[in-house]
Amino acid sequence: MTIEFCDSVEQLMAKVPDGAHLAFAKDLAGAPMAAVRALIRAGTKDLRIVTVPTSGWPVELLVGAGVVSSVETSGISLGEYGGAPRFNAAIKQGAISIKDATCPAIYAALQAGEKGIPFIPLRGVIGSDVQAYRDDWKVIDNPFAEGGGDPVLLLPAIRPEIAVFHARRADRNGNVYVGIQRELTVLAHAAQETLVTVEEIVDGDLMASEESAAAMLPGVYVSAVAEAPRGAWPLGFLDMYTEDEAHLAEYAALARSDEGFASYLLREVHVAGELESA
Amino acid sequence: MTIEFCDSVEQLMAKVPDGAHLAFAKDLAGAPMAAVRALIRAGTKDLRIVTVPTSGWPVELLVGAGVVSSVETSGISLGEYGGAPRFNAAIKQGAISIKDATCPAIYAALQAGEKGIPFIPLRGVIGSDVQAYRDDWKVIDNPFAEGGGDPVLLLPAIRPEIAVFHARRADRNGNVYVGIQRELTVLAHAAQETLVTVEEIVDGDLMASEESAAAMLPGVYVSAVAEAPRGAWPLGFLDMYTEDEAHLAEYAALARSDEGFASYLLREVHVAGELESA
Amino acid sequence: MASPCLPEELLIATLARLLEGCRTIAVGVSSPIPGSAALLAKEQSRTPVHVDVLESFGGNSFTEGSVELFDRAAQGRVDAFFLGGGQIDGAANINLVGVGDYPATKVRWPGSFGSAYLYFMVPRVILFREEHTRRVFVPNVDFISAPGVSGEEIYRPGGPHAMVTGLGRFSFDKARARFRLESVHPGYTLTDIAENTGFDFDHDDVPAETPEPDAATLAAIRGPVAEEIAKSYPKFAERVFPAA
Amino acid sequence: MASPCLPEELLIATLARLLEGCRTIAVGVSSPIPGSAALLAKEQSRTPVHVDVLESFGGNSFTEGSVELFDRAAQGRVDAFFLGGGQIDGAANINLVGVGDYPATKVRWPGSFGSAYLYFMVPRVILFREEHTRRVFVPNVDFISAPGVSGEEIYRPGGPHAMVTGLGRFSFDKARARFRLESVHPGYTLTDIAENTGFDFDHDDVPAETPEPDAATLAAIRGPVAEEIAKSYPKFAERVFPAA
Repeated sequence: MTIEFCDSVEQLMAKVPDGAHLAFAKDLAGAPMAAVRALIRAGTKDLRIVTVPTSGWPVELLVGAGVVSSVETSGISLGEYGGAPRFNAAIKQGAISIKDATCPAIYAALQAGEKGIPFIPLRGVIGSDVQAYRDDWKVIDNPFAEGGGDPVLLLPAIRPEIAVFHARRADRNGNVYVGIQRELTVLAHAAQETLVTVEEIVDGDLMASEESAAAMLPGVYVSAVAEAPRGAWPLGFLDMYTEDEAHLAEYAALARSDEGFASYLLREVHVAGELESA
Repeated sequence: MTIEFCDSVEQLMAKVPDGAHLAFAKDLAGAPMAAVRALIRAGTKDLRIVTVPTSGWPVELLVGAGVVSSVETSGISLGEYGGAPRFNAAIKQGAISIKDATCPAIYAALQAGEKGIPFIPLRGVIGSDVQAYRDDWKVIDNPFAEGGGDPVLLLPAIRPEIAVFHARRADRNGNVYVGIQRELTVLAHAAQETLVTVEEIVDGDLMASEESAAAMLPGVYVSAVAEAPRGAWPLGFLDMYTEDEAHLAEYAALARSDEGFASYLLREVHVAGELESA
Repeated sequence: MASPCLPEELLIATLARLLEGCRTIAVGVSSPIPGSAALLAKEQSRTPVHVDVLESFGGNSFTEGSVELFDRAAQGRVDAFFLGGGQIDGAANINLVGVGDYPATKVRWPGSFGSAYLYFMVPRVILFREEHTRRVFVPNVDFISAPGVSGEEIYRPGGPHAMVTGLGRFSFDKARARFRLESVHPGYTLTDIAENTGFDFDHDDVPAETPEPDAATLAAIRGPVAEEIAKSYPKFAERVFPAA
Repeated sequence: MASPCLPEELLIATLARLLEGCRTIAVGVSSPIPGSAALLAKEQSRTPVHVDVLESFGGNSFTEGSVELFDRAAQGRVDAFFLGGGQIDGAANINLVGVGDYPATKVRWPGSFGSAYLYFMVPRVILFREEHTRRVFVPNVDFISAPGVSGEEIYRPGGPHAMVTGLGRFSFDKARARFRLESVHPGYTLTDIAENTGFDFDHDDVPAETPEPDAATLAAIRGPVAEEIAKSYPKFAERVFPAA
């Protein structure tokens, strides 16, 4: 219950051990790009990633950097910039293992994690190849169906070891503003540890009024916070800043080849990062 | 998806048919007392009530007025004013049927209703008489437990026909401010119809900003709204007004006897109500 | 005089007609044409229609994060939704995952997103894919992100209702798990469609032509719909509705 | 000179000692003495302690409604909680429902609330009941709102840790499902307790006396704890801490 305030994103991401089961929310909820770069620089390996329920740039970069061993996701896309080239290449080469899911299944399993229940049923999905390839999911007959029958999917709960996301602001009690991005709330509830980068750390209690409290993730769920202004860059972040279109387009072009991606990684993650954290 | 704005609480509560499966949230989240009085005046019968997860004054009055056939609850209490005399008398006489539950079971079953899943597991509860007397609940072995065993409780989903609650304000799109009383959100999601009384109906879009939206129940879940200033009276409501202590103490004294309760009902519900709605 | 109907406008009008009678319509990400169709259906309905455009703040009524779309669908509060597919086959199976042997697909698409759920839950799912080629419309999809039909024992209030492509409009018969070509878009023929479709489908000998939107509809598309869709898809609106 | 220790203050100090080492403590409704004990434990801890007083805005850190307490307990984020009982028996079964044959109980209490769950989930549940009589401490409860112990096959990270009454303090041995009297409050005897308890319990021949709070502890209770608890329980604070 002690919230740690880190001096840098490097220090925050140093808390992620090799092999960690790491969760990211969908990019539109706030992609922690500064944290992703710090994680690559830290040389952390064999990350097992789950996306809530989708992702894009964070998974693309981490997979491209070779620090990921598996991804559970409902979708990985760079949005307007097309498919995720390094992620797709890794799939084609079998370099990472993939667990394809569907958005409501990841949400439901995470809510089961939040509730501390071992599994949760979900309608639909049965008969899809999403289900066919998931040997960690089960189908049972609904025990409440009169006359038997009525197959229903059961999903084991997801409790990520570490959730990482970027948010607008935190106060000095570690309360984090999430607004209507409530997947972040469920994610932090379900996760064992939650590491947050924020645009700013502010004075005053963000839980002080009922109206402000409704938009907050209470600090009791937050393990550590680091200030990272423009921490979603080169992506945009809510109404605070728009995406760096030139940068993202250049990435999409470079990442078509191994060499191009390597040069991007060197320039934008390693060299730029050393300057950043110097 | 058409939200109806009712001219009176009477008109709002006229939407509740005899035999309806009706849900109330806990008193502290906003007890719809004006609605309860209107419901008694309407002569609606055989209500089947579920409380989310507890209640007090609304159930006490409705049961006392003889319009309830069953109650599913985790607790009924008048708080500082002690036990609920008419509810307790009805239990003793077997005048209503009771389904005793436990708070997290009602929440979980309601969340199952919200998610459209047929049932939901819950830890704990097994071996209690709460479980022993609920033949609508089941225990199965956790299908994900290695080596078998690991019994776990399964609860069928709750989807109330009608949810009724009192809230601070609504806008003209039917968006309702709920703040951190998020049991109201889950309740409205799970319910088939939601009837809301509010202290005031305001101009402007309460969903307009992200910060304000985080405290709102979107109007898509709301069937009808009626303005009811001081609609929780004689109870208090959030920081808006405090309870009418003299009134509540007088109730607690009167309700000890059938005659006392009858005189209260006549005076405060029927006569006062006729004046109110005249 | 109004300028002639653009292909996008024909699609918008065609999709909007399929939404008639819906009270609530949700539109997924990256879907400007379905989004415009939903807004047009709302504009032309005599009763209130609620439209949620996902991932666009102000364009939707979600306060619980995107899980709320799925829960709302399960609650029966979503009448219509659009799905596409990298591949779609004659039984309306859709593939959003990739081409080739799973999991090491030689072409990888983003993933199944919510399709494996919404296809089961939303009563009127409309398949929409502009590209009408044998690359898309295959005999059998390589990966079933969501099946077109399910056995009777499967709880399934929803499913495919119709399909609109760049060449024509189809209905879908769930009992027979087959598409039927209902109309061919102006400028194309049954032969064009047959040659570019990798599966059999039912059709009249001389299929109807998809009607172009009338003047009032075109005006609605170019007026209030264009203005509204520009909030979520400014680039699309700029390209298709430069005058708006 | 400080005024002598009140019975409430003895209970607060006794409960607070049972909370040593807890990082997170939740306190239910209508619980001013447990609430004060939690605040005292926080005040006296060298490491940070998080206290949530339910149903008091500003006194807790919940933003999801009260379901959050239960979820948080299941997540392992609540180290200690207090439960009471209209009846409590020697196996630590508690009854919050009523006296007599269920369901038409001749005396009806409010109901089980969250006990049937939190008793299973919270590692250190402290039973607290001021009234120590045979009416409360019965051979067998008439209704088990929550069982004191469960079979090995039942998932149960939590359970009864200790019990404090107006007369004494007990520990609980889960393996034997028995209470042990650890200390008798000043002014009472083992005989007082035995005569007022409807079940057998273990005890030393001459049980220890419950220690009164030292001066520093009393000062903490009457100072910061009194001030803080007054926010949730003004009437209690006014009665017990009139000087604060």
